[in-house]
Amino acid sequence: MADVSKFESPVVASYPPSSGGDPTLADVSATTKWLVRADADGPTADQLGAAFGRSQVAAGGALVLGSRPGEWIVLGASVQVSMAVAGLEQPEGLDSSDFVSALDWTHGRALFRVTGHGAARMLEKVCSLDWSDPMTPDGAVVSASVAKVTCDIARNDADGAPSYLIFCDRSFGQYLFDALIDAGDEFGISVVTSTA
Amino acid sequence: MTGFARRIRRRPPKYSAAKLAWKGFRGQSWPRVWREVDLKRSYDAVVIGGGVHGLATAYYLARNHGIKNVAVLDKAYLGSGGSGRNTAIIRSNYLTPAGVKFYDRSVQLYSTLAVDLNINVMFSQRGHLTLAHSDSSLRTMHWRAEVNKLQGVNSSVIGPDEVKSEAPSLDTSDHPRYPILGALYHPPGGVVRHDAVVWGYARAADHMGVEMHQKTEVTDIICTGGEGPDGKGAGGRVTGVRTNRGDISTPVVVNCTAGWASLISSMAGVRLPITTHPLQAAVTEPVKMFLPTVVVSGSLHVYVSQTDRGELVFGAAVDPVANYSVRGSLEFTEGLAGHVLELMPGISRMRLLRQWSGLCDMTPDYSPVMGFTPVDGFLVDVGWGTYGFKAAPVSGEQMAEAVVTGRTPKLIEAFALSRFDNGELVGEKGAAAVGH
Amino acid sequence: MLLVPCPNCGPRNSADLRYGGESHARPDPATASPSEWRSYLYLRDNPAGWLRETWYCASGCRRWFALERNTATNEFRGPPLPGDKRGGAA
Amino acid sequence: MTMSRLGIQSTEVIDRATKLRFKWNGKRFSGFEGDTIASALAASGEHIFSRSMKYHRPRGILTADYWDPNLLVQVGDDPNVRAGHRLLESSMDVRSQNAWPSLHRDLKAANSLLGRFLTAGFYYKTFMRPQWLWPTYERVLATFAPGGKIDIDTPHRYHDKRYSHPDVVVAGAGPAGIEAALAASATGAQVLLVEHQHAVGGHLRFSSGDADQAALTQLQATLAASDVEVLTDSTVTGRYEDNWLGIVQRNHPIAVERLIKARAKVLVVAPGLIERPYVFEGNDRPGVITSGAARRLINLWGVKPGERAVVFSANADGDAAAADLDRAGVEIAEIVDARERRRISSTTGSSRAVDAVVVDAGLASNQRIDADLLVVAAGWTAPTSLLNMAGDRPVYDATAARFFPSDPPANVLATGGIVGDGSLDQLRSHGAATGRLAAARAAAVRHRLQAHTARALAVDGTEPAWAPDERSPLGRDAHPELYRSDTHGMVDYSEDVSSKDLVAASKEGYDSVELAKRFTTATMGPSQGKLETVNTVAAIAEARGETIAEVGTTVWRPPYAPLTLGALAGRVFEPVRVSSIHPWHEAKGVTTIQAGQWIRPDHYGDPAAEVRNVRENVGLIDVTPLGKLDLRGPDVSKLLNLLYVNKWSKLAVGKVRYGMMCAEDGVVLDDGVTGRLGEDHYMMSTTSSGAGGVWEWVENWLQTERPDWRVHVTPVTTAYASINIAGPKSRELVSRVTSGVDLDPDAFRYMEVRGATVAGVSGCFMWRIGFTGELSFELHVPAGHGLAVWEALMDAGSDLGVGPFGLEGQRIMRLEKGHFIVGQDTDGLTLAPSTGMGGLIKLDKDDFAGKPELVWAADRRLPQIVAIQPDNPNIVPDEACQIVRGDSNEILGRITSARFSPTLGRSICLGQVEPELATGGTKLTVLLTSGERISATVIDHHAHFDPAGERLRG
Repeated sequence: MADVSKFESPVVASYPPSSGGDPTLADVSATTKWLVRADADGPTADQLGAAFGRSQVAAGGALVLGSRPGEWIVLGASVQVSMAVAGLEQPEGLDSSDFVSALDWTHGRALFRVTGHGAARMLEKVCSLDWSDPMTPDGAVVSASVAKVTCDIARNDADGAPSYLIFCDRSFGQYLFDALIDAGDEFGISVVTSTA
Repeated sequence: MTGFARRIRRRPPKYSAAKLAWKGFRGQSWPRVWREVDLKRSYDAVVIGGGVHGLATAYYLARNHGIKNVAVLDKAYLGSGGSGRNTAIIRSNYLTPAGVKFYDRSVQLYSTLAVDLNINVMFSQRGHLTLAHSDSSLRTMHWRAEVNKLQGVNSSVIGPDEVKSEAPSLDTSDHPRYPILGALYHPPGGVVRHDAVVWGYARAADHMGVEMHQKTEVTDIICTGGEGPDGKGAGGRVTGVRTNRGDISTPVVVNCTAGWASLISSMAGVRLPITTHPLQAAVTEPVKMFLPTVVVSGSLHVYVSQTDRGELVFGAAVDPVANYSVRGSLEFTEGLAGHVLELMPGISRMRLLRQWSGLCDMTPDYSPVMGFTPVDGFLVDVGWGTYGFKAAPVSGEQMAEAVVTGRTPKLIEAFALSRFDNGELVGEKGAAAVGH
Repeated sequence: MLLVPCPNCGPRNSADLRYGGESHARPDPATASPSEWRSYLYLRDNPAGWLRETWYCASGCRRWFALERNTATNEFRGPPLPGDKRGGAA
Repeated sequence: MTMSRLGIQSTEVIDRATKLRFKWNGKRFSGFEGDTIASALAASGEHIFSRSMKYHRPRGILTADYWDPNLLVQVGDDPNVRAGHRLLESSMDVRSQNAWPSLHRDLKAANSLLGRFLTAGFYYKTFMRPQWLWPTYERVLATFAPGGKIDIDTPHRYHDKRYSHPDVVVAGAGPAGIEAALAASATGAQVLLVEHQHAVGGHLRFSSGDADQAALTQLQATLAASDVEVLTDSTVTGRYEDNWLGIVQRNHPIAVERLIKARAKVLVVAPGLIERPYVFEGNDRPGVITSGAARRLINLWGVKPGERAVVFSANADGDAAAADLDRAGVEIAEIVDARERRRISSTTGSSRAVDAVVVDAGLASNQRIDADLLVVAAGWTAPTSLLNMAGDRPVYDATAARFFPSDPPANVLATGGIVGDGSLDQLRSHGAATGRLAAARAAAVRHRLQAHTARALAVDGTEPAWAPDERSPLGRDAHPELYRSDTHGMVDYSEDVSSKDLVAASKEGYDSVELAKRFTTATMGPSQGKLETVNTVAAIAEARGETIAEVGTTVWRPPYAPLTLGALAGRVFEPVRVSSIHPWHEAKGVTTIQAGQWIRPDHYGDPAAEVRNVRENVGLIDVTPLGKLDLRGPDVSKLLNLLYVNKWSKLAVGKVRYGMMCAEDGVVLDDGVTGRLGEDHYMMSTTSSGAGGVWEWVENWLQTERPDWRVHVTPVTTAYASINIAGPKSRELVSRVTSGVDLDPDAFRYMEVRGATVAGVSGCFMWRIGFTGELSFELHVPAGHGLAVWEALMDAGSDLGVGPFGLEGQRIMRLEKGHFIVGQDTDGLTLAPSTGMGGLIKLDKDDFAGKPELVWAADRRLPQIVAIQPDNPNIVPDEACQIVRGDSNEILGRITSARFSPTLGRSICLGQVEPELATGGTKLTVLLTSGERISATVIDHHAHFDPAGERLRG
């Protein structure tokens, strides 16, 4: 039988261990992620709270990202995500005015976290968006091309330092991870282990 | 009326080395390459567009059919559109038999053009390589080669080693991303000096009496009897054109424009299957010759050749967004440089000197629209996408024949406007993308 | 690099979007004549001026929308019209 | 002319304590840190730097800066390096270009004797006959190509790129540009100041005046203390749509060059002015230099430009040059003041040096003055390139003798010499006013961007009004119009085009600027017309008897300054993707194939053996790239009915169906199976290459044609690792690792789908389909466990002979089964009925994509896809071989797929043929690539093997 306790990350190359620095890059692909779809202005939208382009922490601690109009990514520890999505997809939901669906997206998306005061300068090398505070403040959520791979990106500052969660299709994971390391090289990037 | 004196023609001097030496020795100047004359009120035929297609059409009307009372109208100067902005690649290794036969005739005409027009058009048949980076593109190259051979066109698929010997600067190693698996090799393909072709046709047509009118913009096409407003549209016929210099009556109007084909045709009430997109090109500073052939990569959307002056001339695919602006973009040069360095990593220190763009009229099947329209006397030679220059001589020859005979010549039957009404498109789409 | 005013995301680089071209209404497939259908498939107004066209915000919100652009100057004029199917010259 | 190093100058930028040794044409030279290549050579007494393009005349310093057309040299493997700009480095290997065999003995200089015959465009008029000799002529002409050499083994070193979103970009760090940057920055705007030269200061740098030097020091200090980001040795190379700027940074610490792509809210153009050469006989003789060159040589690098000078001055800069020359110990033979209507007529001397200057020919004051140096201050060219790129059409002002901007867009402002004249204080205050205006407008743009961008911080209040332009304009000083003297001379130094050539071209009918440029190639060379354009326009205007304003100007196209392909390419991003099982494949030494962005197993050494193992035992193939769309909602079956040609309304839960998709023109777009996983839950599969396109296609239909339908579409291609388990022993293998599914053939039938737990991994689903024609189970496993499940299957099936197979094995097996591949066996014109699956098309449906064309296609003679077997079983035609009529060249079809079948021991094909050849038993002639014609037979079914499909239903 397969070892199902172990989540296989798309990042399979090994990197020299590091205790940190600025910026840091962490592979947090194993984080539980769900994708929720509902009417952009229905009751489910109200319940999830995060408007398109913004994020919000749900009651159980999961992070809810307003990734597209009528579309949310919910992430966190498995139990946190379960709490946040529980009850959203009622069977009767399909007959109500709000048409809702939710699916486990954990295996579909690689997830990386870039943290540090140099993180924005590093992202400027791989993404055309404006990372300045007014345009991309803490809590911002956006989709864009990063090193030519379409990604969802959420700014989620940690310990006073700018921090960005970057999601991409799982199969691009290794490529994107390496592209981020290359972009961060001039700033002294280090690869760290952490949870989302 | 300054034109009167100028209209008296004498036989202009032929171009030759001896004449060049004599005039140089005597310090004499050359006569005008084409006359400046007043616009008449009536012509046997009016050609709209003073690019290489319009000039060739007028030239062959006069030379092959004796129709000399012809005016070529251009809103700017001769060759100001695509004719002066293209990368001047000539080839006939197309995919469909109809395409191959047509372009092969063009290559034949080009190969004697310098003598026919008495101007050195510098047709350099240096060979043309279309690189294949994947099994599927290699399969398309084979397809083209096989069809080409059956039409008598010199074309074959060669392997990486032969590619390397034709163009040593190409990286034929076991490249990580876009390996060169082979190429379609077309020895008669090459490049020509585009301006010389324009001037040569204009000068030769002028010698036969055709009039070239620059800065003459057509503002309307006058029709009668058509189903649309003002007698335009299907069932009608052309009686003249209106210009910024006055009205002209004529029974025949040939639309030889590129970039403006939809607008000119709409003046006659004819809608076309055309979307206009800019096509960009760029040139580097000169370096000593190192690239002996024309190199094209469809997958990487780039084509490149080195001029006799030592510059590399690049082109790519048309811009994705429909546009009448010819300003050029940074992303074009970025993509171009990335792709060309993928093919030739050794030229990273060459400097891009200038970029420009021209307008291309794209059709759904990557083939032109030629011949008659539902409006009698209104003919089109349009929809030339990115391949108009290489087709100019044969297009002029065939359009002239269509004007004179009133019938569609066999060589251009496949390109009729009616194909879009009956759904019989040309199969060049299969080899589409970048095919210079 | 053109800035395209996505109605959801805001101004985005044109490279982030897919250009859908001149917008046009789909004829009723039950009644369309071959000529009408092929006109829908192939014929275009292609104006040098204001054009009603469609875009797909491929790297952003993944929504198709229509707007008007001047093909000679690349100006946009709004507001963007989601799902507008009236076609051609505007 | 003899140049030499002067004593220490107070303004100099060289560090005389740091000596740098380098080579020039193989000989040893030295210079100082801070020298350019040219200043170091000049200080060492060199005065010939290149040979001209056509006549191979010796050329010396002209402007001593980036734009000097005579100072292009080869540095190592770097061709066409601007020796007037590139800083000297230790051990540089510098060589002259365009001279053979050497700079000092150039045999091609013989061309200059033929000058009167080699008029502009001469090559159009000769070499036409005999035609067969043209290739030879061409090869000879090509040896005259100018420029340096490229070494094809030069590596593409590390180049970098980044994006930037500054409020204000200032192009040009002269006094006005610096003030603009400082003023904008003082308002809180984020400012990027870009300077082409190696240091900020513009013309103040080479001015010896005390006031200028004091101002420079003060500006530098203020700038250093400000928040302005300063880039030196960097150039704004282009201004594109919506103020998208290309900026190349040549002095980046970690990269050879870095391209910055900046979306500036406002661009300030402050490039200053470029000094224009003057056209007269002998104006390209070494020893004729611009006043700027003289001042740069003396004040920046301490180089004495000659011994005895004539100064031709039309302006204060000329006067300042005379003062600098005098101070540097150069004897001033004469100051010829253009403001007093005096003229330079010609220089005399050898081809290598000036020995005298003839002034005021034809006038009473006519004289010949012995001199080795002629310094010319004839006026200015406004480098309006960036404004041109923004759509501005500069207008000529005859009084000031130069062009001025007319009407740039509101987000592009200009300041400094390009817009007018004035004292240093006036220029500075115009710059500061421009900076404040730029910042105010940038604030409005920033407000609008923030207000319209979903993710941005909310902004308060209404958008600030667009600040009006209330700057008091700079004046325009009168300046003599000096273009050509009473003699003819060089207009374009890099192209060897003289004013005589331009007059001749104009007479010949090439009388518009564009035609004359094309005919003579004036302005087309490496200096891009920076020095030549206005003189070209003036020469044509003169020939036509018109004014410069009437002739107009030419459009300056990007880039502002040439930039390397390396900088433009930067780091090339080429994403590649792999499945989660990829590490296993690599460990097995797989041969991969690139399929779009995917890296996939092609085979593991012997594809034929892989095929045999599948046919006899069981094989596994990683089919993760297969497109998968998760479809949910009550209207999915309507959607499927609309997109596929076949019917979907009756597909039961647990069932799978094959579907073919057409575009609106009836051409086959994609195909694949779709399974119904639950009441309102379907999984659609697409071809690997079609996955992205089909997703967009589906979204387009849902969003624009059927917005009322309730369907949620989610691409889940890589959320699952997909494994096809194929072969007679596949059921046995699957049964060993699967729980929760009844695998009995009657319980789980062909074309059915089941959810399952496989190897302990829940959330899997599998369907019984197969491209190989064998009994097979296509298993979809949550991707984070894909590798584990694959390994579990390998372990569990070792006694069954399980082995992997790759894409090549699958291609062989699908061909044995006659399954077509969209895009290989079909092409851009293949309508659905041509596929041989016309029976699928349900024309009785109300509507589906492409339906009308398929209705009408029923009456058309369409080519057909058929299975073909060469009569000689050992000949495998190349794919794309043509099917012809007998011995003729008439094309009747083509082979689209061909392989040797290990199962059947013979060659098998698919092809497209004319409809009359499509019936089984028809004999075909196939033309091989070798030219040989072989006979082949159309077979009854698409399937070469197991046409009844008994194996896959097993």
